[in-house]
Parts: sequence; structure tokens; C-alpha cells
Amino acid sequence: MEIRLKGISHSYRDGGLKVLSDINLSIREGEIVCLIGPSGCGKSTLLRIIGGLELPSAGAVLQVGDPPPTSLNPLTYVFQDFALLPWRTVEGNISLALEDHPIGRKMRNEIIDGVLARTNLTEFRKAYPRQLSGGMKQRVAIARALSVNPAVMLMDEPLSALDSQIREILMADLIELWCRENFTAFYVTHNLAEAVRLGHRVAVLSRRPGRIREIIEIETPLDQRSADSPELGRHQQHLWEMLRDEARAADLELANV
Amino acid sequence: MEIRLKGISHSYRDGGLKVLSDINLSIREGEIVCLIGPSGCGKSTLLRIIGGLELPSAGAVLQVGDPPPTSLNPLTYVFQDFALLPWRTVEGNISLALEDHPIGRKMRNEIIDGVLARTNLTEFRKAYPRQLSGGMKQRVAIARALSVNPAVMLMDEPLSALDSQIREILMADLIELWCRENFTAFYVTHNLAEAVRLGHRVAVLSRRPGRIREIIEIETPLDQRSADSPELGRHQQHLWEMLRDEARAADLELANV
Amino acid sequence: EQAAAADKIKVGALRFTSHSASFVAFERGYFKEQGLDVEFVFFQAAQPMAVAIASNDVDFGVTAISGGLINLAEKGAVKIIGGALHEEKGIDGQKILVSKAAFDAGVTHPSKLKGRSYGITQAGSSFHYMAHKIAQKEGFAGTEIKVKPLHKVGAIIGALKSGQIDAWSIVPHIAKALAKSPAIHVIGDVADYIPDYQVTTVFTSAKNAAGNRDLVKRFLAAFSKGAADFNAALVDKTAGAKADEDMVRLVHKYVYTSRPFEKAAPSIRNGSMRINQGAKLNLKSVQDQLDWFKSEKLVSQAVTMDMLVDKSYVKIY
Amino acid sequence: MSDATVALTAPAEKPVRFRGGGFRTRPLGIISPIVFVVVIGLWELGSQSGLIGKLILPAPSEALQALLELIETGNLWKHLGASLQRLIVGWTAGTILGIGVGLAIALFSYVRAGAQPLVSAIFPIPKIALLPLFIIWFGIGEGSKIATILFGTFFPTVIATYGGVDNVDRTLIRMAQSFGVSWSSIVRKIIIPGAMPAILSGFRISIAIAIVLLVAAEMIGAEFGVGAYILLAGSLVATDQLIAGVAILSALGLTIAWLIGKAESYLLRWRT
Amino acid sequence: MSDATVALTAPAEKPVRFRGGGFRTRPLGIISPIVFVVVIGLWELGSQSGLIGKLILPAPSEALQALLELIETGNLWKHLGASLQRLIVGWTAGTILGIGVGLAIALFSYVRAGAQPLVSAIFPIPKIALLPLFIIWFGIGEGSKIATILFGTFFPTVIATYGGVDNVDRTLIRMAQSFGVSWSSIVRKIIIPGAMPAILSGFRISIAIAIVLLVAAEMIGAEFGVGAYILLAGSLVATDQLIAGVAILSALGLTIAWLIGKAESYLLRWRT
Ligand SMILES: Nc1ncnc2c1ncn2[C@@H]1O[C@H](COP(=O)(O)OP(=O)(O)OP(=O)(O)O)[C@@H](O)[C@H]1O
Ligand SMILES: Nc1ncnc2c1ncn2[C@@H]1O[C@H](COP(=O)(O)OP(=O)(O)OP(=O)(O)O)[C@@H](O)[C@H]1O
Ligand SMILES: [Mg+2]
Ligand SMILES: [Mg+2]
Repeated sequence: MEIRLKGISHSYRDGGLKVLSDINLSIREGEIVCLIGPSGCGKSTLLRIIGGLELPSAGAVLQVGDPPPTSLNPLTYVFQDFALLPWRTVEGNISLALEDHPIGRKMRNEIIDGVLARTNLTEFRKAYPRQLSGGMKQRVAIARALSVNPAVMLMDEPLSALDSQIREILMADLIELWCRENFTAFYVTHNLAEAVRLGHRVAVLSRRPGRIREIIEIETPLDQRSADSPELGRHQQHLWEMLRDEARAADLELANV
Repeated sequence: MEIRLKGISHSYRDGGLKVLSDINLSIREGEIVCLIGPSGCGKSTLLRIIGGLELPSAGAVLQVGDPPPTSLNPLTYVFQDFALLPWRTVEGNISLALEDHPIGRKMRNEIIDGVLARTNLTEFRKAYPRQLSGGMKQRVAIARALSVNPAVMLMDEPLSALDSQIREILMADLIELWCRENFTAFYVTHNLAEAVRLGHRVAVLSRRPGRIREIIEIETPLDQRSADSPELGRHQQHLWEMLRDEARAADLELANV
Repeated sequence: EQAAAADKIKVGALRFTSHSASFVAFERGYFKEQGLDVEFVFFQAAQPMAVAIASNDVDFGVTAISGGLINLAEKGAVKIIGGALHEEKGIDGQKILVSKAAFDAGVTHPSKLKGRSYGITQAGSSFHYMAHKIAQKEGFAGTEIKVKPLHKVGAIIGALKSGQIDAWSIVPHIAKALAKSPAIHVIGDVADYIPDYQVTTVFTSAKNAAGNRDLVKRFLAAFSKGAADFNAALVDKTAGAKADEDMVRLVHKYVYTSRPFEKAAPSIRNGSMRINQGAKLNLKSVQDQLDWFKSEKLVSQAVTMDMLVDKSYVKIY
Repeated sequence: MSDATVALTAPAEKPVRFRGGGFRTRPLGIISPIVFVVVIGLWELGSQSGLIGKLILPAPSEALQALLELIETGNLWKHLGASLQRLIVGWTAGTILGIGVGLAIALFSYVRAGAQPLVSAIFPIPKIALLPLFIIWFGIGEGSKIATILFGTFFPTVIATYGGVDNVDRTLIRMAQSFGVSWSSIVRKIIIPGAMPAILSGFRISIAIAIVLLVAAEMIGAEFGVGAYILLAGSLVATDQLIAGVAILSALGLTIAWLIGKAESYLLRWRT
Repeated sequence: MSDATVALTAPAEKPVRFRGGGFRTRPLGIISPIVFVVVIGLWELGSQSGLIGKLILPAPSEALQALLELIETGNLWKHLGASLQRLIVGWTAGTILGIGVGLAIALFSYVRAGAQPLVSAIFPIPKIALLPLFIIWFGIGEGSKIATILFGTFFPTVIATYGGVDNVDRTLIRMAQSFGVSWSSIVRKIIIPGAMPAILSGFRISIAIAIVLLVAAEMIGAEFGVGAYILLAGSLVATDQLIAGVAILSALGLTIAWLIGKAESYLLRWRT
């Protein structure tokens, strides 16, 4: 399944800010596109639009081809603010995503067992969100997304509250999952190392109103990348400079106000 | 002002988990101690205990000496989940921390102007939290903490939702602030690079129940550190290995369950 | 000089034609003549009025003899001091009504009420008493009329109209208005069953009755004068058409005020029943009512006539 | 051949289905007058055609007639004025006391333990049953009337308030405590705004109860007042006036509900 | 010298002040019986000493006497049984309808526009004024009694429900939509649990109103029922019986409030 963004622009009525401006982007089947850009530039908004949760002021999101039949929820989100139901346990929160599908209780329990194990949460199956640490909440959100076997994952800083080892594990998990399932993903992050580790392409958004400044392509196959590869380092350096320029421009703008 | 932790242990009644076990740590005036450790090991809990928001099951937190008179709220928090009042604008959320102090409306406005400028939020002064992106909310939380001129800052992953440039800017801001004000800080983070950039010492907690595994000291003065210094790289590498061992042990433990 | 010395009193009233004696006495200055500065306090029901008199918030009132009144008298709070509304053969009094359904089923005379349902406001109300008196006279047990407490006159009318109860008795102006509708029939007069029925009485707080004799006497004097004017104009019709018209206009200031005069006048005329001359009191009727309350166990057996009535003020018969 | 065709055919391109939206009502101002017009129109038709019996439910036009009469005679303003005064004084006092006691119950364990069961025990006592006591305690003047309304308003407000406070997010309170914000500031700036949606929802209930209780209140020696007017109409079986009186109460309820709606959209403008 | 002393003196070491806690009430079960005992004790003392006039407020012991009489004659169970049945049927029906309509108002713009003003207009109509109509519509049997209670329960439940739904966090709904969770599942699993605190708080109000309305309901041709008992006592100014009847209603209210408390701590156990 492929996703095509055609001339997407968006402003929030409430406040009237123009947030996104003429975004054109095509994401191929089985490709991970990382989105980076300054805070408030519209990354989360773009993700919401792609997921069909927000209607863009202009432009369209097209889905090309059909999702694999095993996918319970082709376009699946991992929210930046977790969005866990406070009245359901960890298990219940994951179950929510599955209950509308005709898969039977046993199957559902198996899926839940699986994703809890993968996110190291087995012990906390019966805990309520208020009893979890920030990182654990984020892991629940990830487990919930994994449980529906998505064809396209829309991930909004999914690892930001996690410690480096869990992050490393989940990143490896994602890569492994991708090698197995070849899912398509939009991945918003602030961590450039993450972006160059996970992205087939990295799209850099300019500051608000967000438009695409550059898209870099990283050739190394996902499963051959390592934290200390010089190619990735080069890319990371390049991205870093680009973003710093953005930030400087923003600073100048502010100074002139 | 100095903070001393004496034999702190904690379990939550609700669930009965032992979260912290016999933490002894002294933080000197004007020192920044970074806390790192696996997700759920009790870092946020420890911070809450230090801030006087939670009573430990055993042990005591002592404060040695008096805070500077200019400090409006000596022990100040930056919360992991922002904790913004949805019914107040950005400005109002910051103002909340100041309103109980007899400083006058004009002074208060000046302080707010200042911290908003430092966190790049001037434009969003009148926005409600629901109109902000995740990173912007975190910046509001930081601005609020800065506004009371704290003697000791208790920061719970304050930069995790921020993009790398803003993070860089705010890190530089924190370093500059520290050089000027010499505040004391506990800084919880998952980002090892952050830990070695900001910490005079880095305390590594073991997995739950959290106890102090090691404390490393970084000699280079804060204002002379740079992202690519080899000393920091060495420290970061060391921390990384330590945490990976922790994670492996946890994995083994899980495998044996 | 009398005005300066005038005693301020509060008179409780319902906006019914049966309270007209006080209205007349007020409008025609009879209270003033007696050195009484009267302020009316209007109530929507008799029971709160009785309580207000017991608590000395109001000085005088006119109401039917109810279980509540007797209980308050037993506690030494109120006393009946005179009579007011009175059933009299020959003058239109309370009527017995039945629903169309019951009428069609053969309840054409009060003797057929056995086993039928009968609307009352509540247990111990005058309606309840009337139902039992009808049964008694027709020779069957009071319990054989099934009384239904419905609390509000409006509710009883609704139930009667829709045939959910069979019978009811009510003052003439309402009865006559209802009888115009095909859903309701008149089958008799209460006066035939309860001769000389003392329907309402004048009462005051026990404190006034015992310790303020002069005031009570002056009130009764003015009240009687008002009653005499009212009887002459509307009941005996001996005062002429002009007096009739004037009286109806006077009463209309208090009763049916929300309706235009033309609409209100027939109701006022239809509702005129005799108010006892000189506020005399039919003790026999009062005794009968008291006995009935006792037999129904609505009041304590220990209540005596002396607890209830202060016989020293008006003519007793 | 056919294989090649299949391969050449571009896969179907379709827009991503919009899944968001909904669960947020839009204001549709025109609907409600239409509903009222239709309801009253049907009723009038029913009455005219004789479907609805005349004695018990008069036609709206007859009620309107009675209402016009009331306006012409100028009595409307006397009745409405008297009732409004009782309503405003009683409701305001009941609300202030209710919010105060509700906050106390929500904030202090001892008050909760002592007062919550008292509230549960006293709230269900029918005001009508207590009328005699009210006469004794507050006399037959305005006191007992206002007290009736006050009591009726007080209890639902207490319950709505402490229910609302119980539901305020505790992390916000912890945050304020970490800034050393004083207890009273926390109550004013966090607890009360956080409980505001529940309190306003409670207002909708308490104001309706207050209007209902006008009738009970004006049983006691009231000369003027919409409740007294209704009671009198009831005892005279003047159904047209009865309906006219009820319509006045309805209009009052509508107006106040509209005001509460305005207050809601102002005070709760921060909600999504 | 003195300088050196100062330098040598260790700075004051004091524990960090605890700023958290509070704003969360603990259960203090013993307090409430004490409060009741004290209140009733004082009242008895006042009556015995003559401070409280005998006429209107009888001593608790007299009311107790009346209550015992009621128990001895076995009438208590007849009255209570009749009332409870009306209460349960009326309240349950009113609650179910109320939650349904409340949800509809909260979820559908058209329903809200049409029904919300109707609710505001009809809620403040005094049930007592409508008794004649109720008799026509529902007869003088159980129907009209249950209908009275049903109507009294319905409106506050509607308001509490839609107020609660309006306050449910929209991000949770968006999350569910992103998982393609069906509309009905969202309503059942997110909207209703999210509105549950408000609905339960509404129950406390609606049950109290239902008990109050027992009296109005049992005005209509009721032979048995606590309300009928109170009405008779009131009309006879038999204050001891009146207080005994009121005490039964209070006890009923307390019991049900306690049950709601239990339901709250079970259904809302996820709250901090
Ligand atoms: N519901 C809303 N109403 C009005 N404005 C909004 C709303 N949501 C977001 N915005 C505005 O839109 C802009 C982009 O927000 P968005 O959440 O997409 O940013 P982002 O790129 O995800 O930032 P971050 O990296 O900080 O999460 C911000 O300026 C924000 O103020
Ligand atoms: N209110 C609570 N009730 C019960 N258990 C709790 C509560 N808060 C936290 N815990 C438990 O305490 C442990 C430590 O939580 P804490 O938030 O301190 O972790 P953390 O180190 O900050 O983790 P993270 O890095 O993921 O934020 C977790 O296992 C969590 O489940
Ligand atoms: Mg975002
Ligand atoms: Mg944490």
C-alpha cells in the first residue's frame, strides 16, 4: 500500500495560523519516511491528516493499492501524548483496538501477550495508566499500535520518553518487524540519530508554515545500519546543519520582531 | 543550597511494588546531577520525593543552607507530562507560579515576557494548551519553571519532546543560566548525550527497585563541553555499556519468568 | 382617634366566595369601626392557614373542620369561636356528582353509591365526611364507598371527567359548571344527607381566645356585619338588584380576580351559600363531625368539645 | 497477456477515508424554534379538532388568551416580579452555600464524613411535608418562600460541586504544590475551574428545581407570584390560566438555561 | 576568630518541606454515625427541655414512638413496600430514558438543537400542577405514580449525562477513531465510562428527587406508601407521624446514597 500526499495545506480555523503549506510527498510501499522539523512546524498535524483524523484545508491524501488482508487497521497511529484510557488497564487499552474485529477472545489474548512481551510490559498487564511511568505509557501506546498489525504506521515521536536501551530494543524491534512485514511508515522524530537509523528517506520540514525543505535518501538497507556507520554520521551531520540554519533564521526573525 | 538524600526507599501502597531501595546521594550547591536508568526504575518517583511531593516509605531528604533570597520557589519542577492548566493560556499558566508572590503586575509581566522570549513562545502568549504542539507544551512547562528563578531545579526529561535545535538552544540556555545563577539541579533524562553535556555527575539507577549502581564524575567545566569532545564520548560509551548490561539482565530475567 | 389606637390584626383567607364575610367587613369599613386594622394573608390551602394561626403568624381564619384543626386544638393551639358557611335546605348547597360512565351504569341516585369509588382530597377532609354521611343515611357501611384521596380539586375533576372515579361532592358553583358538561351528572344534594351541616367555622389561636377576649369580640362583630350584608345581597336576595351587583363587584376584588367581571360574576353568584347570622355555631353538627373523626381514628379519643370550641363568643345551637 | 494487463493496470488510487470529526455538536439555532412551533401547532390542531379534550388540556390559543389577559391587567409583572425576586434571592443564596459546602465536603475529610451523609439524609425530605415547619421557622412572609427555594437549590449544588471536584485531575494539583502555590490559590485557580463544567451542569438542574419549588413556596400566604397564580388557577379549575402559568415557568426555565449556555461557552471556552 | 567560627559552623540542615498530599479525602467511617447521634441527641435535649416547641417539632423519641407503632401494626412494610416499588420502577425507567436521551443530545447536533430547549422548558414545570393531566393520561392507579417519579428522574439524568459527555477528553475519541473503532464501541467504551463520574453524581441528585416526588406521586389515590402516610400526617398536623415518615424517607435516601458510593468506588476505581 502506498500513500500519496497531493498539495496539502492546512490552517486551524481556531487561531487562523497557517500550519502546512503545499506538501507533496509520495511514500512507496514498505518504505519508512522520517519527518523532522522544528517544534510547532506541523508534523503532528500532517500525521493526523494522513491518518484521516483531520481534513486538510486543501489537497488530498491518496491511498494506492490495498492493505494486506492480515492487517486489522491499515493506517495506525502512535500518539505523541499516549492517549490511554484511564479507566482501562494496560491489557484493556490494547484490547480496545482489537475488540471490534471478529478474532475471538483467545486470539485476542494471544496478540496481547505477544505485544506486551515485545514491549517488556508483561508484568504490568493489570496496571492502570496512573500507575505507570511516562516511558511505560509510551510503551503501552506502541504495543497497542503493534497489536493491530498495521500496513502503514503513523508514529509521532514514539520513542521520545523511553530510555536509551528500551529505545534501542524497540528500534531493533521495529527494524525486525519491518524486515518481516515490510510495513510502510511515517515516523516523526526529533532525534536525528533515530531518523537516519530508521528512515529510507528523511523529509525535512521548514518552520511554520511547514513546507518540505529537502528530502534525503539513505541507501543502506535498514538491517545493515549501525549506530556508528560513517554514512549515517554524514547524513546526520547534514540534517543537523540544515536544522540549525532553520533555527537561526527563526531566531533572526524573532530578533526583528 | 545543598540537597542530601539519606537512605531513601519507597514502595507504592497501591500495587505494593518496591520502587526505590536505599538511595544515598548528596548534591552540592551549584551542581547538576543527571539521573539515568531504565524506564520504570523510579526516577520520576525519586524526583517527586526530593521535591517534597511524595513522602518516601523510608529515609529523608535534607536541605542544607538557605536558598538565595531572589528565588521565588527554591525547589522547582519541570514535569514529564507538562501539567498545564487547560483553562489558562500560555501566559496564564506561567503566571500561576508567580501570582502568590508579592511582586506586582508589572514585574510579573516582565518575567513572563522574558521566559517566553527565551523559550521562543512569545507569539503563543495567548494560546490555550490544546492549540499547542507537544514540544510547545514542554517549552511552556520549562518557561514556567524558569520564571520562579529556582535554586534547585528538578527536571523530569524536560527536553524529550523537543526538536534537536530547540533542545540545543535550551541546553545552551540552561548552561548559560547555570553559569550565571549557579543553580543546583537534578536532571532525569534518557538521552546519554544530554546527560554527559549537562551533568557534573551522572547517577545511574539500576532497574526496579531502583538503587544507585554507579556515579560518574565529569571533570570538564560545563561551559567548555562540546558535542564532539572525546572525553564526553568516552563517558557516554561507558554509560551506554552499563545500561545495556542492565537491559540484558532484565531480558534474561524476563526470559526466565 | 380610633384609627390611632387601631389594633393591627392579620386575617387568613382563601380566595373563595365562602370567605366573603371578611372581605365585606374590610371593604365596608366594619373592621375599622371596631378599631381593627386588618391585613389579609392569602393561603392556597386551609392546612397551612391553621398552622399559621397556631404559630400566631395569623390571628383569625375561616376553614372547614379538619383533622388537622382538631389536632391543633387538642394541643391547645387553636380554638373555634364561631360558625361560618352553613348548609341549609332550600338554598343551593353542595351537590353530589357522578361520572357519565357511572350514571350510565345506573348510579342515578346517592343510594346506588354502594361499592362505588368516591373522590376526596384526603382522608379526614370534608369530602370524606360527606361520603360517609351519605352511606350512613342510605343504610350501608361507610367503608363500602371506596374513597380515593386525590389531594387536589383539579385532580378529582380530571378523574371524574375521565371516569376513573365514580362520584364526588362539591360546592355549587363548581358543581353547576361541571354539570354543563355531558361527562358529569348531578344526582343529589348534600343538604339532604347532612341537615344543618356546619361546613366552615371561624377560629383563632387559643391565646387570643383566652387572653384577648375584647379583640375577638370586635372581630366577630365586624365579621357578622359583613356576613349579614352578604346574606342579604346574595343568599336571601332581599337587598335588591343594585346591592346584588355591588356585592358581586366587591367580592370580585378578591375572588376570580384574574378573570373579567362578566365571567366571574356567575361563579360568584353560584357559590353563594349562607354565612351564619352573628357567626352562630351549630354545635350539634360540630359534635357529629368530631365523633366521626374519632370513629375514623383520625384524632385522639381524648379530644373533647371544650378543647375544640370556645362557646363563650357566639350563640350556640 | 492477461498477466501483463494486470501488471500494467495501476493499482486503484483512492482517498484515505476521513475517520475523525463527529462527537462534537454544532449549534443549529434554527431547529429549536421550529420544534416549539411544531409541538404547539400540533397541540392547537388537536384541540381544535377535538382530539384533545377541552376541559383538561385547553388549546394553546386559550392559554394565550389567559396570558394576554394577564398582560393587559398588568398582573403579569406583579406575579413575575414577585416570583423572580424569590427565585433570584433563594437560588443565589442556595448556590453560594451549596458551592461552599460542596467544596468543604470535597476538600476536608472530616467535613465529608460528617456532612455527606447528612446531605443524603436531608435532600430527599419533601419540602411540601415541611411547610408547617417552615411557617414556624421563617414566618409567613418572604422568609419561608425564599427558604423553600434555597433548600431546594442547596442540595443539588452541593452534590454537583463535590462530584466535580472529585473529578479534577490530581496531577495539576501536584504541579501547583510543587510551585508552592498556596492552598487557597489552588482552590480558586485549579479546583474551581476544574469543577466548573460539573457545577454549571448542576446549575441547570438546580435552577429547574428552584422554578418547580416556586409553586410549593407560594403555597404559604403569597398574594402574587407565578406559583400562587398557578395554585389559584388549579383550585378554581381554570385550566387555561393553569397552562398560561406553566408556560410562564417554562419560558423562565428556557431563558435561564440559555443564559447558562452562554456562561458555559464563555467559562469553558478552553475546552476542545 | 568570629569569622572562622562562622565558617566552621555547618549550615542548618533541615528536611525538605512536604508539599504534596491533601486534596484527597480519606474515609472516616466513624464520624457520620457520631454526627447523627449528636444531632438527634441535641434535638431530643432541646425538646425535653422545652427549648424546641412541642407543637410543631416533636421530640425524636415521639417520632420513634410513631415509628414503632407503624412497625407493630405491620403498616410500615405495606407503606415501604408500595413506595419502594414505585421508586424502583419509576427511577429505573427515568434513568434509562434519561441516559438515552442525554447521550442523544450530547452526540447528535440535531437532537441537541431540538431537545435541549425542550428539556429546559419542561423540566421546570411543577409536577403538582400537572397532576390532573397525569390522571387523565396514566389513570389513578400505579401508572400516574410511576410516571411522576419517572418524569422527576428523567430530566436531571438527561442534564447530568450530556454535561458529562461534553466533558469527555476528545483526544481519547480521536485515538479510538484512528484505530477504526466503531461508533457504537466509542460510545460504550469511551463516552460512557468518561461520563460515568458525572452520571453517578447525577444519580445522587435524581434519586433524592425521586424520593421527594414520592409525596407528590402518592397524592393520586394512594392508600399505602410513605408519601401517602406523610400527607395524611401533614393534613392531620400529626407532627410525630410526619417526622417518622420523613425519617423513613431520609433512611431510604441514606441507604441509596451509600449504595451509590459503593458503585462509585467500584466503577471509578481507576481514578487517582
Ligand atoms: N487544535 C489546534 N487548534 C489551533 N492550533 C493548533 C491546534 N493544534 C495545533 N495547532 C498549531 O499548529 C501548529 C503545528 O502543530 P503541530 O502539533 O502539528 O506541531 P509539531 O510539528 O507536531 O510540533 P512538535 O514537534 O512540537 O510536536 C502549532 O503552531 C500549533 O500551535
Ligand atoms: N501512583 C502510582 N501508583 C502505583 N505505582 C506507581 C505509581 N506511580 C509510579 N508507579 C510505579 O513505580 C515505578 C516507577 O515509576 P516512575 O514514574 O518513578 O519511573 P521512571 O523511572 O520515571 O520511568 P520513566 O523513565 O519511564 O519515566 C513504575 O513501575 C510504576 O509502575
Ligand atoms: Mg507534534
Ligand atoms: Mg518518569
